[in-house]
Amino acid sequence: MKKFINKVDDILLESLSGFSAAHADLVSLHFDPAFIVRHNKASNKVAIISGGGSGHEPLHAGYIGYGMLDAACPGHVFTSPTPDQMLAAAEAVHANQGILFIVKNYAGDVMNFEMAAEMLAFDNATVYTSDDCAVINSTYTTGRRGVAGTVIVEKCVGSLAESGANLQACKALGDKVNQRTSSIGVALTSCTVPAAGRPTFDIGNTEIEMGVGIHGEPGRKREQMREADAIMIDCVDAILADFKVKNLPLEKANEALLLINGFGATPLMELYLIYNIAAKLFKQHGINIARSLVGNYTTALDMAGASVTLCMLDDEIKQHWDSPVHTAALRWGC
Amino acid sequence: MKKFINKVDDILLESLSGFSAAHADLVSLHFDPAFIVRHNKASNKVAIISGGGSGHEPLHAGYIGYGMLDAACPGHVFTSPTPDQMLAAAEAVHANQGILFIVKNYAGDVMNFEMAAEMLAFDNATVYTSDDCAVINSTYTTGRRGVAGTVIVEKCVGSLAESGANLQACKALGDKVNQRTSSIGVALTSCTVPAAGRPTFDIGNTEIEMGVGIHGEPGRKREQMREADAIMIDCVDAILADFKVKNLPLEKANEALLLINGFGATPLMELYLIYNIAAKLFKQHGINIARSLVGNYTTALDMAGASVTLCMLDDEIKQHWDSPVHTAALRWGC
Amino acid sequence: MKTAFIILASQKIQREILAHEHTLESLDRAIGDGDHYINMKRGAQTITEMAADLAPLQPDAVLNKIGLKLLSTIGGASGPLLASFFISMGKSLQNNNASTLNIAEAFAAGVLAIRQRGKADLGEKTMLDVLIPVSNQFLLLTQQGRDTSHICRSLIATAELGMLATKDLIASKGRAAGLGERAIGHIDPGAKSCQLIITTVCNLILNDE
Amino acid sequence: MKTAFIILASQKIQREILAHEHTLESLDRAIGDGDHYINMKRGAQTITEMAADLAPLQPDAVLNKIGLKLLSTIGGASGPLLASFFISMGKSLQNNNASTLNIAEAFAAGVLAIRQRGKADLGEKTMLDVLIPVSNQFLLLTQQGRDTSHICRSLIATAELGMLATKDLIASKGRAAGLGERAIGHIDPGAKSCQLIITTVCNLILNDE
Ligand SMILES: Nc1ncnc2c1ncn2[C@@H]1O[C@H](COP(=O)(O)OP(=O)(O)O)[C@@H](O)[C@H]1O
Ligand SMILES: Nc1ncnc2c1ncn2[C@@H]1O[C@H](COP(=O)(O)OP(=O)(O)O)[C@@H](O)[C@H]1O
Ligand SMILES: [Mg+2]
Ligand SMILES: [Mg+2]
Ligand SMILES: [Mg+2]
Ligand SMILES: [Mg+2]
Repeated sequence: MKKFINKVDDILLESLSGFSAAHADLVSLHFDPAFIVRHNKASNKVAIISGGGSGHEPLHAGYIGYGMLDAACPGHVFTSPTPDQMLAAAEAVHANQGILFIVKNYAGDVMNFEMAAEMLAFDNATVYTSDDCAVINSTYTTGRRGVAGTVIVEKCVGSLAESGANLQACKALGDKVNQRTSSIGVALTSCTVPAAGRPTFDIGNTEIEMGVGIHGEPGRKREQMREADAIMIDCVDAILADFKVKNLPLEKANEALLLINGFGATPLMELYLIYNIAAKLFKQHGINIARSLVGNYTTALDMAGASVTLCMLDDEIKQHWDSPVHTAALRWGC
Repeated sequence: MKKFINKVDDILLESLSGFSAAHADLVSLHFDPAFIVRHNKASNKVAIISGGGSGHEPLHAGYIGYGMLDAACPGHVFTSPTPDQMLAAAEAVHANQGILFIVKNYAGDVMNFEMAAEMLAFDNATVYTSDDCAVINSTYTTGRRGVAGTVIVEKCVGSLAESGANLQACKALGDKVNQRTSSIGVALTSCTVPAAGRPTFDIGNTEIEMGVGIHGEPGRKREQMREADAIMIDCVDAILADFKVKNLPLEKANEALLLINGFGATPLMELYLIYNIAAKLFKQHGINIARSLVGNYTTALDMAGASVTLCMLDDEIKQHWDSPVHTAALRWGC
Repeated sequence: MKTAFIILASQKIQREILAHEHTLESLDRAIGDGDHYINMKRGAQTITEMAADLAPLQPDAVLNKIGLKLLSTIGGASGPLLASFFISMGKSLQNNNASTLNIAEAFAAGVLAIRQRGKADLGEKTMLDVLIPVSNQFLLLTQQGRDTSHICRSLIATAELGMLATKDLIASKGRAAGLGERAIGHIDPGAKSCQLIITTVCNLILNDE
Repeated sequence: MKTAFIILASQKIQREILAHEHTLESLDRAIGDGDHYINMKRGAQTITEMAADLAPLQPDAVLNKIGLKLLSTIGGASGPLLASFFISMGKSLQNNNASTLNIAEAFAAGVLAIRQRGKADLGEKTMLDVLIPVSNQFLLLTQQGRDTSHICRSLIATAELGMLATKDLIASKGRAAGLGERAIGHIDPGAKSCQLIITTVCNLILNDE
């Protein structure tokens, strides 16, 4: 394991310190418990708080700022944060309209946020993101994983909250965006958790892990490496099949947002290449890519690979996607 | 070599097609010869054109747009583009005020842009970027390499051109920013040129290449991996030594822009961690980090590693860095 | 159950976890995200560091404090589950003299808290596949009036069986739930660490006698 | 020099470059950026594909066309340098009957164009370390009236010596200029490919006789 680190135990706080120093105009960092909050919060809006294990940067701290999150609670690498972090963050950012938590649907995150929500003195609600369709709907799963689609949920909910909507409306939009979003990931290499010091999984020189999770969890199956076209056909098919299961209508006029997300070690050149393929394939299925995002938005440490996320737009989602946002990792319109 | 590609020969055009499709609101792509131009160019301004070998994405096409470049000419991976590309791009974007080329100082780029400039019918000038201080000033070098500092030059010159300044003024600002900027890179792994199919250099599990170039060129020396603090001390010292050689004044009040640039496979978490260290070290030397940029801005395909770039600001540079920009990879203020 | 015993046990548990770094890490790498060892190590360390603060307290308060501390230290799935276990166990011991039966009931209360928090049951390939049989056996043997060493030996065996049984299961809770058939053949990391903890505590009692 | 010969030579050169993939690639990986083989291969392929277009033209026009095509095909450092070589060589052959001396002079003009474009000279660890000695020797032997086969054998030897000599040099031009002492021990890739090309052409003439 070769990484830019000092001591393994200090990675998180040193990295967060760098983040908050580099974006001192946007955020400030609190320690013990650790959370990051936005400057210049409105005094009367639903506060949006997310969080989760670290190692997915820029998720979540990179999305703190105008039009998106009010606070983020970073856990240790790939480990959910603890309820005291959520409570402290809520205390710091609540603005008289309640708290909306956005939580990726993993047992650990769900339970820790749930306990925080139970202890919280303010009105609150939670949106669980579960866009990963790698785990085929089946009897033996508690739920799907939340992956890169979380960024779209955070963007849209953040925009709605900024407009002054109430807690229920924010939760409803979050649930809707999540429902209309499906993702699937492919790993070319494993990530290496710094504290573990070696790759999470072994993978051969000609193998890929189809449906990998953003923590390097195994996916649908181990397959042979193929050309990008063939890999993208499988990804697009998985998403379209998921849309069927979800009963999302696929009509000619349908507009979608296509997010090609790098896992951390895959260059932009390759991400644009698969964007090109995926966009064409969706088009062949009557889906128009009306909005795009290509880059490292929900990573898995140093894993090589990428995920494809499709979100079926409607006027409301489009409006909240397009609205101004000013965070470290997403910025437009201001 | 595991990459998201179809045929090696098609990578470049497929990736460019994806780029231009994902950013169809900003740019359009031309083939034969290949170049990318900005939409909505002003009718009366210096046209700014850059280009170079591919594999450094988002450099240069990611910086096309309002307040930055008018066109970019992408060469094959790590290979300078050819003069016909520059000529066609110039023809497409010239706006009656001449053409300014921004060229990274490599023999290939210099010669190809030079030949284009000689053949060009319009007024033109060229800024050569040479911020890499890895190559210690010595008798046996034609010149220093242009690396991540090029982004700062392109941003500032683009801003000035947008304001209506003339060709000489744009060239002068570009030269000034380049002169006030120094960079040094460290590789943890090699990149793999797709057509070559194997790593450009061998590097042991506990080795780093200090002063590596953005094409995986060997740098100052092969060293043992150390903790991030120790690596950053060497990087910061190299930059400060270079500033001495360049005779740049280092006074207490000095404000600088610190760019921590990932080479493609190094996660944001580590980049922020080294940002934190570098910013503190510069501060100890009396340099205030007034502006920051952390991320993958000038990459070397899938190389793990990062570079540190410091640009000494003055009011003019600061103003042009802060001014609105709307490109695929840098956007603020609009 | 004395406070001193809890503190001593926590030290033994920490040692045991550290000694099983490779096992715990490998198991979670195989069907999870690879951090279970780190999470357990972090939890164990925090508790042993609290020894001086815990020493003057009654056992029920000690367990409560341990639970709250784990809640803000471990994170992940195991954090809130283990925290709930200790908090509920402490609560159950509040107004009694901590007889063996009280302890067995408190243990059952702890396990129930885990079931509720995790919305999981036996056979889902989690730590509950160790904890539920152990809890049942503990209650049964105590009600039957078996002696401590018999109980301990039996619980060690039960924990081992439960832990091993997770190997052949498909997971329906936790991170491995996505794996389907691919989870088969791997022991659940949380089940392994619970088995380790139970075995350590039982051995400590056995050696004490 | 006939157009048919140039076309035949370009095919042989292409084959030779393809046959030396490993060598050319390794050399540029060691002290450059690893693309020299790919650049040369791309250049060679474009030229052989032009055969039908070139066939009806005079040699000077052929060389000019090759140069222009290389200019827009190769890129990198070798592109404009080789392009300048062919364009200048073509220009030099424009108004003469392409005697051996004319060819030697044209070769010298081509090399001069490379020196000017690259602002480089002998001893800087570039292709010029092959081209300059070969050009000088070519002129000398032609002026001495040596026969073609003697000239060819001599130029093959000179090219080989020049190529090998780059091994011990520090680079002061091109991508390897940054390496200082670390460039020592590696043959310059551009020197190697020029040596290959010269050797191929000379061998073709020798076998023809
Ligand atoms: N819903 C649940 N109920 C009971 N135990 C669970 C549940 N979810 C996960 N676990 C246990 O937690 C263990 C994983 O813990 P850990 O690796 O520390 O957390 P995470 O899965 O968040 O990385 C699993 O091996 C399993 O035993
Ligand atoms: N200024 C120069 N003058 C002469 N030859 C040069 C010069 N710069 C580079 N070269 C030659 O070009 C070769 C490298 O070519 P190539 O790898 O195709 O281009 P690049 O260096 O742009 O990747 C070097 O080995 C050297 O022989
Ligand atoms: Mg975890
Ligand atoms: Mg090159
Ligand atoms: Mg885990
Ligand atoms: Mg090269």
